[in-house]
Amino acid sequence: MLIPAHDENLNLLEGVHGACNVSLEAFEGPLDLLLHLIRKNELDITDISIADITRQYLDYIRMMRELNLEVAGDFLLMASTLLHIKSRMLLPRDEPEEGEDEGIDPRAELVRRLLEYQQYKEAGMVIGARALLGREVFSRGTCNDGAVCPEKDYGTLELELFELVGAFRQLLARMPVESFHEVAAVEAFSIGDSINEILALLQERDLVRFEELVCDDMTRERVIVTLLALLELCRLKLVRIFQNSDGGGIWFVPAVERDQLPESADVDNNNP
Amino acid sequence: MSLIAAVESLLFTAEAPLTLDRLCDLLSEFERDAIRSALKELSGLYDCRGGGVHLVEVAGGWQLRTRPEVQQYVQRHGGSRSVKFSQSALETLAIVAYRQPATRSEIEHLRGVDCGGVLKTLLERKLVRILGKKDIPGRPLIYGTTREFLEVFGLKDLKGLPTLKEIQALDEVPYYEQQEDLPLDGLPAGGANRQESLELIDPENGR
Amino acid sequence: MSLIAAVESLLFTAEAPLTLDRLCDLLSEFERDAIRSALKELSGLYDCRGGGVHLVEVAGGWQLRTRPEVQQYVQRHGGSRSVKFSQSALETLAIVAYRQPATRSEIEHLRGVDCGGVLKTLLERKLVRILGKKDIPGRPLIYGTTREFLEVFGLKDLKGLPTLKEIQALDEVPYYEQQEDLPLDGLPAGGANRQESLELIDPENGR
Repeated sequence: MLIPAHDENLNLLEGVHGACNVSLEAFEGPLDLLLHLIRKNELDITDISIADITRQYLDYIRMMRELNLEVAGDFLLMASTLLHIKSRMLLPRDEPEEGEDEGIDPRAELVRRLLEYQQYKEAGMVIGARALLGREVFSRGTCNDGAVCPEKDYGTLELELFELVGAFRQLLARMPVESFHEVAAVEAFSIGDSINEILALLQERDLVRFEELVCDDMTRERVIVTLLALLELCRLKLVRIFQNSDGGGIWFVPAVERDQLPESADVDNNNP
Repeated sequence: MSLIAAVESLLFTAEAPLTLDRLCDLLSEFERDAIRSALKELSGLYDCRGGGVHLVEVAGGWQLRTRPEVQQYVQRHGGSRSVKFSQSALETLAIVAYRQPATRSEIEHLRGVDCGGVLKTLLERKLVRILGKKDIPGRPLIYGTTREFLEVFGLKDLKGLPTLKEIQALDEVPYYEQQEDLPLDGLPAGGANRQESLELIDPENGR
Repeated sequence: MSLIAAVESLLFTAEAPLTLDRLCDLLSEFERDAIRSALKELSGLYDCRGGGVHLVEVAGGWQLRTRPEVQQYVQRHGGSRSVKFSQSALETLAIVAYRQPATRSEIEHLRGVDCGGVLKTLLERKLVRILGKKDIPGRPLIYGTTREFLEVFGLKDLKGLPTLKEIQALDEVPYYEQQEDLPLDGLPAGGANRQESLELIDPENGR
């Protein structure tokens, strides 16, 4: 146990320690922490012992400080509220009640807030336990094998193969004859080439899937070159690679602003 | 081609739930009643086949969705990636849902902590939207829930939310058994019912 | 929950066709044969119900799609959904499909006009992708078609593209009877078959 035992609340603190992983963030706020303490002590929320609860609350805050954890201002504000209520509880009630509503219990406002908070906390749990879209139930076309791709939505393409073919035929009809005699050669693809290719792609998009770079019809050598190129870009800290799950798709994004990416020939500079 | 097939194809290709109104628009050559029965019949077809998909009524419309029972399979395909809710998001969302229109300071007072970050996230996720400004000094923004909120939480409308009273009564029941829309008597959402919701949390009505 | 329901939910939520391999991965507790039969059975269920949706084998995998018969209804979803393709986009796509790998200047030479904008659109729509750079002075980018391209056109692979000869043969028959993948003798796509493809579009072999 790291924490020196302050007092009889050691057990309580141990409980908190174990259950909450020693973090104030385990509580949604001071009200949440108070509810926890009230439950631990099996107190009636409408009739809490302010002295006990205040002491335990302050112990908890102290423990967090000793663990060098930052204590948010909200927690400190509640601490002062508790101390204020405690001091008012110690004072004799001003006037013996004359049937007036003046003799208000100093705890009333806190109790009201606790009850109110408890309701919404529970409401949050109830709605969070529903079968949520995207968590338990799914609509159509919401899964892909990589990350969710933040691409523009162009709607469903309604294209018939026939239209494509038709377009090509029209083209053929007015095609310059000699244009078909140049033969493309794509062999001897170097790591440098591959780096240029990736940079060019990153000029157009912020998120690229590794699979897009390597396609089925590529040679083994070409795939390896592509991978080496990607690793080199990583080493140069120009891209970041990530994977969403084991065996999931590999994605990479630019690690620098686009205009800081080294120039690579873009679509518009390629006129011979 | 049958009307059912037409309705099914529209639902299948829709990105969001389709309302009956929208379906009637799209299928203007058919009677509203016929479309309504087609929906019911289609829903029945999916139910009695017991496949991985069914037709649900949500956010004022109809949508084809996977059944909760097949969730584990879909999640393997990366389906669970997007949606996760922290306790603070759920609490904040609950407050907005039940108390809308709600200002940030009301929410923060209820939760006892700063809620700027969580509100921003909920706005970005389109679960919460800005309804306008409250007519009090400082004119703070007021927030409410969105259509997406209903869609994500599988609610027909805001009345589908269990009342806070009902939630209190649930204390002993495990939460996850409460999937159905609960019957409603007095929705504490929206200005008109505001007093009721305050009454609920009056200490004298508390336990 | 039955295997069929699991398979259906995966197909329903998948953005792209699922191959049998992928399904076997996702449903690793089931036998490959069982998954194959589930696919067949599911396909049968959709077929005999005759609704607006069916299960088709496409792009090397399986996908739920609306039936062609309900196309007119699906199209009513509105302009934002059924995107009309411009003639220049179609021509450019056709050149990339039949001549890949193709450089921009090759495409522009064929079309006789600047194609930068249209190429950019095709890249954005993921119908075309950059394959690399051509090893000639200036090192221009070379383009090819994508998996999405196959999906849009309902092709299992590039071999499913009709050859020009076949296209010309279409002149004699009603086009709509030619929706199936055509048998292929001489694939006009990919480096290895480049010579063949050049022959195919050699004007002397033309009409």
